[in-house]
Amino acid sequence: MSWSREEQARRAGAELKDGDIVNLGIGLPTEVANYVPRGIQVMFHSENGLLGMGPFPYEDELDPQIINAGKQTVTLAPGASLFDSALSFAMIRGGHVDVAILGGLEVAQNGDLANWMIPGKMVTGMGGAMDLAGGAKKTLVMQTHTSKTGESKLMDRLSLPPTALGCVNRVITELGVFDCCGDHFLCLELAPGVSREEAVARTKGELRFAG
Amino acid sequence: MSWSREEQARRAGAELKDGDIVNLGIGLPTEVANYVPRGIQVMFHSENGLLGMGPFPYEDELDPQIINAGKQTVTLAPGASLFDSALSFAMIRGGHVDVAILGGLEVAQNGDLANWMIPGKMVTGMGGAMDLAGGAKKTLVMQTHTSKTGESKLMDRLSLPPTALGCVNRVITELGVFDCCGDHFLCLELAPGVSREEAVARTKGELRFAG
Amino acid sequence: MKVVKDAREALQGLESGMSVMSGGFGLCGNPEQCIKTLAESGIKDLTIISNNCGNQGRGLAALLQNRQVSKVICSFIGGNPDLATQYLAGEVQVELNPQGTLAERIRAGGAGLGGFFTPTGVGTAVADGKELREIDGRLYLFEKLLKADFALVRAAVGDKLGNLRFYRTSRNFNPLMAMAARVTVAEVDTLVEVGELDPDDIHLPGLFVDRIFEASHENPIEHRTVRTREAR
Amino acid sequence: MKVVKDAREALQGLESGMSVMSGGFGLCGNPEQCIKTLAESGIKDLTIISNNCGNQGRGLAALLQNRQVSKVICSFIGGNPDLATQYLAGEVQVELNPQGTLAERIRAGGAGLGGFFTPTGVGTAVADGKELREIDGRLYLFEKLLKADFALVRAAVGDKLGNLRFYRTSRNFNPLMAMAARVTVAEVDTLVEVGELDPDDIHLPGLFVDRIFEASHENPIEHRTVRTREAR
Repeated sequence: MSWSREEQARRAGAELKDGDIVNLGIGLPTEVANYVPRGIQVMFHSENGLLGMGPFPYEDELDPQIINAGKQTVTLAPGASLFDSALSFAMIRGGHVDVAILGGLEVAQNGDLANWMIPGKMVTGMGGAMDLAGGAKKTLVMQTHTSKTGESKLMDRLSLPPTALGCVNRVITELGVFDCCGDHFLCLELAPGVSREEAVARTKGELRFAG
Repeated sequence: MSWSREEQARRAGAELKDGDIVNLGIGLPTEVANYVPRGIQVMFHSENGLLGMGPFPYEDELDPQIINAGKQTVTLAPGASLFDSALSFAMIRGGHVDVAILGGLEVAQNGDLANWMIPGKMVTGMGGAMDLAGGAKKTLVMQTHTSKTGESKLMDRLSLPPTALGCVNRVITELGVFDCCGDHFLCLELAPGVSREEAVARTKGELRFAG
Repeated sequence: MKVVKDAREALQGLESGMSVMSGGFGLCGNPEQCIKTLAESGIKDLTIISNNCGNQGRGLAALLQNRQVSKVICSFIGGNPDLATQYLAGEVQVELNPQGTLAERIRAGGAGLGGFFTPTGVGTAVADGKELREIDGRLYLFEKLLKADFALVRAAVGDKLGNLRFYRTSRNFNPLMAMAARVTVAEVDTLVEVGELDPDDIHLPGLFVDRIFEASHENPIEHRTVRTREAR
Repeated sequence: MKVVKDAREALQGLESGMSVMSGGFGLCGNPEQCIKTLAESGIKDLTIISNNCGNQGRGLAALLQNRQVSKVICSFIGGNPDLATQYLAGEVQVELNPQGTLAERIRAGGAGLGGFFTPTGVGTAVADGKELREIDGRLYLFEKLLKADFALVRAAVGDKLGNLRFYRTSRNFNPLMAMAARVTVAEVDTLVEVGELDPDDIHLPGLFVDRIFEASHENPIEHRTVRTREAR
């Protein structure tokens, strides 16, 4: 047993605090918007120049000029504001975004993140990933614990080109929640039915357990 | 005979072209606003964050929150816009202001300008003077040709601390109009009744004459 | 006067070999008429500076399809098969910048700054060959200004002095690029008389705009994502 | 919640020895209530970052008169006898910056940049001890970011999330300083509910504002210049 993508997103949502400014990466992180805990309010930042991103529009609200950084049509939440790309990244780089939740290809125990390229394979460009990973007050990564071929994506050190160094605070995989502590990962929580042995076996970095 | 302050301002106004973005320094340069040649339109930029400065307000238009860089109450001309100080100086530094007309203490024939301090005497700070002198596409200086004690203010080289180097294109004094040409001043025009000999005598730099 | 008839007139002087900034994020907020006119022009060997250089075969991708582009300075080429193919084939040079660095380099160009130190990219491939400097205990990279011969921008409303207002997320890179070019062309949904815009609500003062014209825009959608009322 | 009762509550945590940015150009667009409250507080040894540090004995000059200020970072001290006197007597340290450099250093602080290269000040006293660099054939000076413990800003309208709108030339340094401090306090003429401001017309997004309160403002005039209808 391990967490489903939905459960992973719900667990990431539990990291959010009232009043947080949150940037969600493309893919799984986007789902976290559906799991903001009841009773708290957060503002979603989209790096293409929008603070206060709302949910997808109803058909009759559709506006081609309101999109998120994934180029999906979205809406404006109450209190939203629009601005240019320089101010948008001033927010990110300047530490005004509280939490960035990003997808990952690899995370190292020292907090290094790789999520923008696989040499010889994936050519997409970094977009806003390097700014976001390094700029947010807290960077959370959501990824699978291992690759399709079973190799660990929680590493002692990165094998892929880094996106930003020492930036990741916490990783949420289908197996559990892990903090980057420099010379080891600290497991804070395991998904139901996941054993410590399994987590250790599937982690290439050093894994320790809280408590 | 030489030009009055009014005539100096009128002569400076004749330098303006239709569509010019113009920044006027404090003091005599401010007067140039009254002598924009008929048939042309210019926009006045004020570095405290206003493009499209209009004339002083009528009593019933007075608004304490519409001021120029000299902290005088002004009005907004049609098509005016307001912005923050960083964008205002982006305009200046980025070469988007066509003409700056500034007061001067000394101008050197290589275009160096001194207008912000006299050691041991005047302590005011440079304000926007250094940005303006160096940033505008064309910098015009209006000043008296000599000091109260009769010493030339058009120099072979500055004796006062510079505001910006090599920035002045043209100087308008009560004696005439002079271009900064590197190793000499070039006199383009003399005020009525001013002789070449007088201009040469009152100029410390090398003075040549056009035509 | 700044007002011109159409994109053809607005692009006078744009020649092969020049650098061109184009506003827009993906296909949102693109100067559609200028791009279309460029695509029909036969002008080639262009350096395009744009966040994405079109997408899904549309927008600036038309210039790629026509082999009018020799270099692209951008942050993202995902979802752009034309660019990816020509890049991998070595037919187009691509300079990738982190998106915030790209925005800031353009702003620096427009603001008369020579460059700046940013923490973004330290320790990554982006840092190769760039100066690294510690300032107040943090590591930064030096990045240089970026300017262009032409900037093509798109706005919602403009007046005859070139004052612009943008709509929603169509703003993105448009105001920055307008500051950083020798000649800035703005195409607007609606052209109004001077004085119709509130001076406090002008997003980009007109001194940055050299030529302006009114044009209709298709506003294509890249990813049409909606929800249904039932799912509420 | 960001909304606080008054300036006293808004300035909680502001202590002697801290650095404080204050918006305003001369007396225009000053955070009047915050300044007044600071002047009554007994807090001292402040570093004030402000274009003018008050004028004509008013605004931030009150803090100078109370001997609460040990250092001023500004661009202009003309028309400010309190500052000039204390500066010449060696009682207050003054760091003069060209106005555009001051604005840009504050923006850099807020934008997470370490510093930048500007042409302003090359060859002048401002360049003393600073790195000079030629970039694309032009000479530039290195200038460093500037940040503060508190930023005190004043806006015309704000909502309860801290989104701000400024009025006319009261904008000046206010939005920049709001970005560059650990704690940003905004005092606004009118506080409105979230949703009342058009998202395209928010001058400063609320994420930069930590505390906000409504206050009345005197808006003193420094140089009252008017013309008469007859003179038209």
